[in-house]
Amino acid sequence: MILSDILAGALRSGTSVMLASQGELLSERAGVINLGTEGSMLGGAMGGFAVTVWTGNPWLGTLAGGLCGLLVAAIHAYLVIVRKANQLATGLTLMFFGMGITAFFGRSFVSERIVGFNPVPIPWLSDIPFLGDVLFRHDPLTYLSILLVPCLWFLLFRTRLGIMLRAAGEREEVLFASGINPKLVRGAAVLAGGFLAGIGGVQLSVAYTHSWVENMTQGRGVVAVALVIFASWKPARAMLGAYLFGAAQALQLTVQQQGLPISPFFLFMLPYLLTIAALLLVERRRQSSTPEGLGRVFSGEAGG
Amino acid sequence: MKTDTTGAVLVPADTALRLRERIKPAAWTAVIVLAPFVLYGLFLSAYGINPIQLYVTMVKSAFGDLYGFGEVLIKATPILLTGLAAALPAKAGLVNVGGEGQLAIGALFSTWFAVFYLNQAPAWIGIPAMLLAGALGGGVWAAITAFLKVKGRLNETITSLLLNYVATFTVGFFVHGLLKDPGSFNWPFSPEISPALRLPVLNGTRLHVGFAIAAALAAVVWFVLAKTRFGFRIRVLGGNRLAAERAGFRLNAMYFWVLVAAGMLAGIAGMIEIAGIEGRLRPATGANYGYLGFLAAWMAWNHPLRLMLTAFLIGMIGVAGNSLEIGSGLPSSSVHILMALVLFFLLGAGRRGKR
Amino acid sequence: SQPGSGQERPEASGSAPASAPAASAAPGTGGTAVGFIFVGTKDDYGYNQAAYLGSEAVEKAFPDLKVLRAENVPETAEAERVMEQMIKDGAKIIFPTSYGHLDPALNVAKRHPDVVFFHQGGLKTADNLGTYFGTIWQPVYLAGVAAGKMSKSGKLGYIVSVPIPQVLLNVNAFELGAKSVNPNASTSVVFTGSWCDPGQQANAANSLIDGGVDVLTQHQDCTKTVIETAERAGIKTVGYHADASPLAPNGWITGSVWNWSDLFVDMVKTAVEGKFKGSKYDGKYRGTIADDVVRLTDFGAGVPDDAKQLVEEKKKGLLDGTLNPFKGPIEDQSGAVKIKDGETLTVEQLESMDYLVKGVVGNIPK
Amino acid sequence: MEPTDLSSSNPYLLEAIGLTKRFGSLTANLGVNLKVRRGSIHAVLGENGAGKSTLMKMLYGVYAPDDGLIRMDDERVVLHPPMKARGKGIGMVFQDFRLIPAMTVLDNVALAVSREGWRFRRKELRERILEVSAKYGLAVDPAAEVWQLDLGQRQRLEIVKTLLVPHTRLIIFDEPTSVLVPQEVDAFLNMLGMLKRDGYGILLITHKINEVMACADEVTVLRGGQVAYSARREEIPDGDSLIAAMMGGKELMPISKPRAESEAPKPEALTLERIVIKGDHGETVLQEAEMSLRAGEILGVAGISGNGQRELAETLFGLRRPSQGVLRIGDRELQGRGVQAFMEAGVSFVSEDPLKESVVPGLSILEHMVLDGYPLAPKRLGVDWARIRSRLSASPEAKALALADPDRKADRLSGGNVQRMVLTRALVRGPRILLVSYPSRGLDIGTTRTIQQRLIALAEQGTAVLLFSEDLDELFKLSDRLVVLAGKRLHGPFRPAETDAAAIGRLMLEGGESA
Ligand SMILES: Nc1ncnc2c1ncn2[C@@H]1O[C@H](COP(=O)(O)OP(=O)(O)OP(=O)(O)O)[C@@H](O)[C@H]1O
Ligand SMILES: Nc1ncnc2c1ncn2[C@@H]1O[C@H](COP(=O)(O)OP(=O)(O)OP(=O)(O)O)[C@@H](O)[C@H]1O
Ligand SMILES: [Mg+2]
Ligand SMILES: [Mg+2]
Repeated sequence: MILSDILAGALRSGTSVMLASQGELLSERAGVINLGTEGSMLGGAMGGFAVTVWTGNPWLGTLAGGLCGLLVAAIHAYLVIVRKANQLATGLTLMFFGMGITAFFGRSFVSERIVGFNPVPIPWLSDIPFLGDVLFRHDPLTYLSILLVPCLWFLLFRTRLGIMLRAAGEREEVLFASGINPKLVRGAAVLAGGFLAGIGGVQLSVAYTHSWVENMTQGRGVVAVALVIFASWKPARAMLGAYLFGAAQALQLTVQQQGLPISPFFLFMLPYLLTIAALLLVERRRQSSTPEGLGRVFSGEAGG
Repeated sequence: MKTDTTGAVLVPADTALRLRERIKPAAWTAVIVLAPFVLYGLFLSAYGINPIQLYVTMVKSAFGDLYGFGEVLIKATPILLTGLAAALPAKAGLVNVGGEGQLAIGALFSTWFAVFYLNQAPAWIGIPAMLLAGALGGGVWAAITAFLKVKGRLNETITSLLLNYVATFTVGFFVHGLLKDPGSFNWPFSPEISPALRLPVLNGTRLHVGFAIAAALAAVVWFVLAKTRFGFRIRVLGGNRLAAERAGFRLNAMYFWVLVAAGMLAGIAGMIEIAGIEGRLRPATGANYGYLGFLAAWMAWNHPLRLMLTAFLIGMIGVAGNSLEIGSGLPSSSVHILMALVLFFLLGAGRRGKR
Repeated sequence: SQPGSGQERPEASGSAPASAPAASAAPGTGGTAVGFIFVGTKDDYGYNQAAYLGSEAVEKAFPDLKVLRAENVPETAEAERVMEQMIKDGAKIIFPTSYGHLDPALNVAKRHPDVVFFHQGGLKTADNLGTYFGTIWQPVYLAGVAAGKMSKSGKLGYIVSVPIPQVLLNVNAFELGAKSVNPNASTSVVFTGSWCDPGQQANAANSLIDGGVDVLTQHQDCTKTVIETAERAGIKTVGYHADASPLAPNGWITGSVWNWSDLFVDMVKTAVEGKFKGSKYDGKYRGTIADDVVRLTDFGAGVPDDAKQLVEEKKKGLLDGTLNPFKGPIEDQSGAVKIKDGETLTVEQLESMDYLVKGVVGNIPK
Repeated sequence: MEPTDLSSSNPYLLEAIGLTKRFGSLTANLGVNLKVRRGSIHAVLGENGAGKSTLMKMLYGVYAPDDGLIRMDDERVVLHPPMKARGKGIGMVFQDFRLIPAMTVLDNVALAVSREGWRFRRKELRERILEVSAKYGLAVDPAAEVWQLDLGQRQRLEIVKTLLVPHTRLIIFDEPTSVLVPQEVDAFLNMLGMLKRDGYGILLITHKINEVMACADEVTVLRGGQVAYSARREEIPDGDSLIAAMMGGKELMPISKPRAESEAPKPEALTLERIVIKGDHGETVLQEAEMSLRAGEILGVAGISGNGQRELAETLFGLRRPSQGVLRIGDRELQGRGVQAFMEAGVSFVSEDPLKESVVPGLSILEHMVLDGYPLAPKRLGVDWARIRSRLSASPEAKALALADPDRKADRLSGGNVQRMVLTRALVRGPRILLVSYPSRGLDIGTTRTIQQRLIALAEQGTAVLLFSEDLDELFKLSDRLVVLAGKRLHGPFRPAETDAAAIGRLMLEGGESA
């Protein structure tokens, strides 16, 4: 079944992007664009791998990877929220920083081996003909990431914390007027976003590829940021977008195997072009859902 | 109409501002510039490397002789141009992170023309034609972003970023296919461009006139922005889009052409890489210059003339970084760390004297 | 890798510093350092690590020569800058180890006639620049034989980066090897577009496995992910660049690896002694399986004896020259004859291959 | 300790003594004394910039006073930051609301109200909202999103929010009635009465003397940051004495409208036929509107804010395209054309929120003059600023409106000065049609009169003026004819002489359903 292969492939290659884009979504809901997501992912991939090597326990690795992602995001939070630095420039710098620092500290782990997470077919469910193959033969982090999405939705739209977070992204001054420090809320969201992006990295290194190499995220963090826009800042749609990206990656490989006379270089472009096309499709609805205060520090300085 | 909303937030910021103004600006700048090197020095010491000695080597490699200095300028050239490609749109309130792809396609176009149409051309026709081809390529690539923004209302930050990846694969497509050099044993390179098309070089270095071209373009961009009617319109647009709209400006046309102009600048950077340094197109020609240019632009607060300085600084760190890696045995990635530290301090320092 | 070290010492240390190169001195002599530039990182379990190991052997064999290394040197004019820096730091011998470093190396070589360049894999040379490489396609062919023998479905998977001649040569050798023992064998080739993107490698591996492939091999700079993914899926795997058999205790068939150490030491020795000109290294040197520059690793535990037997036979043919896999007739994917009956190929022809042979499924840009 | 005893013997909820607040060299408040009794309404009056908002923000803890002290329950209290003030039972309804348009009413209330834990009980909160709004007549729908609400509804929501904060006993209102129609004002004052009876202390900032006279128990007038006058209601002879205290000796310019009503109708400058306009969210805001505006007349547009005024004005300036219908300027059809076509046809636009929509940070007043004002005088590639400067300094409009120094940066101007700048700019073009939205919103009486006078003069010179306003007094005073935007329709025109404020107000509220 080619379709189920592609869908399963979508989940496999989309999960790390999905986790990162959920993290970015949190951060952007609170008003901070973080292009450094790429850096956080790398931090998570490296830190998670390292700790898994040391302890042999991938769960500890996951925690550590999340914390590494959080640490990278903390730099963003400090510069952007406290020092009011430009969000895009800081994020981009952070991307470079993440590449550098993880390559530096990660080098001794490149040749290490881990057991890591492995696919765990869920009893019974994995035997359902089509769905079983697509949904229920993945690693534990993938299952958790799927569960995360409704949790995030609940957090954002049904809890006081979520309201505070969204308020920070819409109008800081309103939050301030209700006696809450918007900087704290924004900061917390950026850190949580970094944590999730870090776990996205862990999924890539500890669960999916069982390896760490320099710059192994290869732009997945950037795609995660794009997907948040595609998702109109809604968790379920970000999940959909990430799987779409994953599906495009799986699809292009499948097309290659068919030996169709299409240059592989066009196929490599496919996931990115598809992301742009998807953005175009949802564009109309996006306008009204953009958090009002998104990137505000930046827009204040745009005039240069 | 009231400023009530920001008043609460502004008061502490204003006090901080006043405090900072008391510290001598020069001293403050010195702190910002030196701090990352001190911090990085500590980092190096922790790895048993003598930072002072290393810094001396680094400075020597960049300023020790004409060759090293030339290398800094060569490296600064594309950064300056892609920096302009970020700074110009920024003045109009746009964020162009697509310098990377615009440079690549500019390089592609100029190589294409050089190889297929300008092979016999004398320098005085060929080089300008190649330059135009590069500008055309960068412009066309930026026009995709611009078109998507104007017609599809897509955010230019994200599209330009995603198109960078597409551009890399486009170059890959051509150097593996239509542009592949028949004389290079099927390796993914374009044929070499004819020697007449190479930019004149300063003896004993690789420094070519590309740097002068870039500097001149920076001056032009500055002049346009600061002194012309069109520049005034751009500044209004960047300052307040709604005000520009209410003043009857054709926003879409402005967005479009500003982005295309930016793409042309980056495309020229691609042409200069080909005609000045590389001599042929390779899959990775000009990689990373787009991003470095974007950062240089922000370091310069999008001011074209200050950008010359920041591009130079980044070029210097890049060149010195080679000797850092070779001399210390540190992995190449450690240069990224130093670069990022410098940027962090500049970003964190904010803009003195301006809210 | 010890021989020769004793002899070199006095010469290396006795010579003047790099600042005053004697015009008359033979290129490569009188340096205080040897430079290596790599396109990736030194510990990628692959191409760069193999070359790095070679540089370590040089370090050990010539204690008086400082070994300068630079990783992640892009295949652009940036490489020139790095080589210039190395020359400034005293290097008179430089190893640019990636195909894309050739042009920059040629440029630098022109400026520094006193420096010897050993370029890995190039087909162009200069007075002071020779190229070297290994006929890695030989062990790859042998691995193909084993894979073809062991595959049940006859479907083999090859994960590669970009369609460059070295890659196509290997893919073709693998398919020819497999087909020599299993006429139905077909190799599906998948490009990832990158030399080391584990995520995409895993995607490709999964995709091929889903497509029914039961032996997986690769041409990537970092190789762990594909091997582990194959192992987890319970299929066989053939390694490349490095012996990764511990990663796949069940599925490991064999692998093709580089052995640069002895070669590098010998090359440096030749240059330091001023004998570069006229040596076998001043042109296009290709080390073969007979020279032990390329090797086949030990077989995995699950390889049946008949497969081993077949491989050994073919290996013998390669060693004594009776077997040439690329002897015509050989057809490409479309059925067009690419190598005429009885024809054999020169090094240049082999290493500029731009087609896939019949039996390979996949598409390359024209 | 016997705080309860003490507080019951002390009639004051809050006593501010000698409050001073400086912003750099500017002293916004100097030694201000203010006492608020429980169960009473204390009105604070003053011109723009007199320091009213600053004083209130100190009481709500937004600013810490530079000097002076605040006592509650006979104890000195620190109210900064607002968290502390709220803890002490102080609530504030800001002039520009503290609401998040993209979130629901319920979420907005939850943000302000529930203190405890990371969760809140949605159902319980919804019930409490409905309960309080029923009690004080503050109808709001908890499920509605705030951007859908009109300003009156938003204000009610703000009040509900304040009332739902536990222990609130003093509520500060900053210019609450400036956005309300007469009926709503009545209801609002009524509600204030209820709050007062329930023991709340109320601080009310307003520019409207009659409201003060109608409901206040005590009045304080600020001038230049100091208390100029303070009295209990019984001691105040009449409203004029309050105005005198506010103006401090300046004369109030009378507003005169000498035009004869009987003139022959002038040619139509602008006509709308069956125009349909969509809002930002794709919803229809105006259906099949018919309207005509004649040269030399002032046509007032009444309506509760948020009933399509902004969209209509934007459509008439080419910023928004009508989805159907014909829009004619003179005899040219311009629907579907952009701003430039409208500007060329002689339309000028003073928008609702000039600071946000017309001011470019960092540019001077002079530079603003070429945006929808003077043409960009060329001088080689650049701009001939000297020429524009001399034209501006010779311009009678700039003089009449007392435009500030042309070299001042516009983003640092006060609200009134921004308004003057934008108006000057619109007038120097000599527009055939002037669209002007809320020209006197938030301005003091003096400035308001100046601007109103200019509009009348302009109409006399033959310009067609379309005046959007929420102030019915102003509309009745200035307009030759009136239309009303309500219920997605355009009603009218009416002649001011033939109708009255109450009838228009009813139409605004009910959207003409009864008509
Ligand atoms: N954050 C601030 N920074 C500097 N000056 C300020 C600030 N806030 C207010 N001011 C100044 O303090 C003075 C008093 O302002 P305030 O807002 O209290 O006036 P107001 O009486 O409320 O006026 P309005 O009727 O326009 O609302 C004004 O001149 C204003 O310029
Ligand atoms: N947030 C602020 N930051 C800095 N300066 C401010 C701020 N708010 C107001 N000012 C300064 O205070 C002055 C008066 O502002 P404000 O809007 O309160 O004026 P105003 O006295 O109400 O005048 P008007 O009657 O014209 O509205 C302005 O010129 C401005 O420079
Ligand atoms: Mg004011
Ligand atoms: Mg006020």
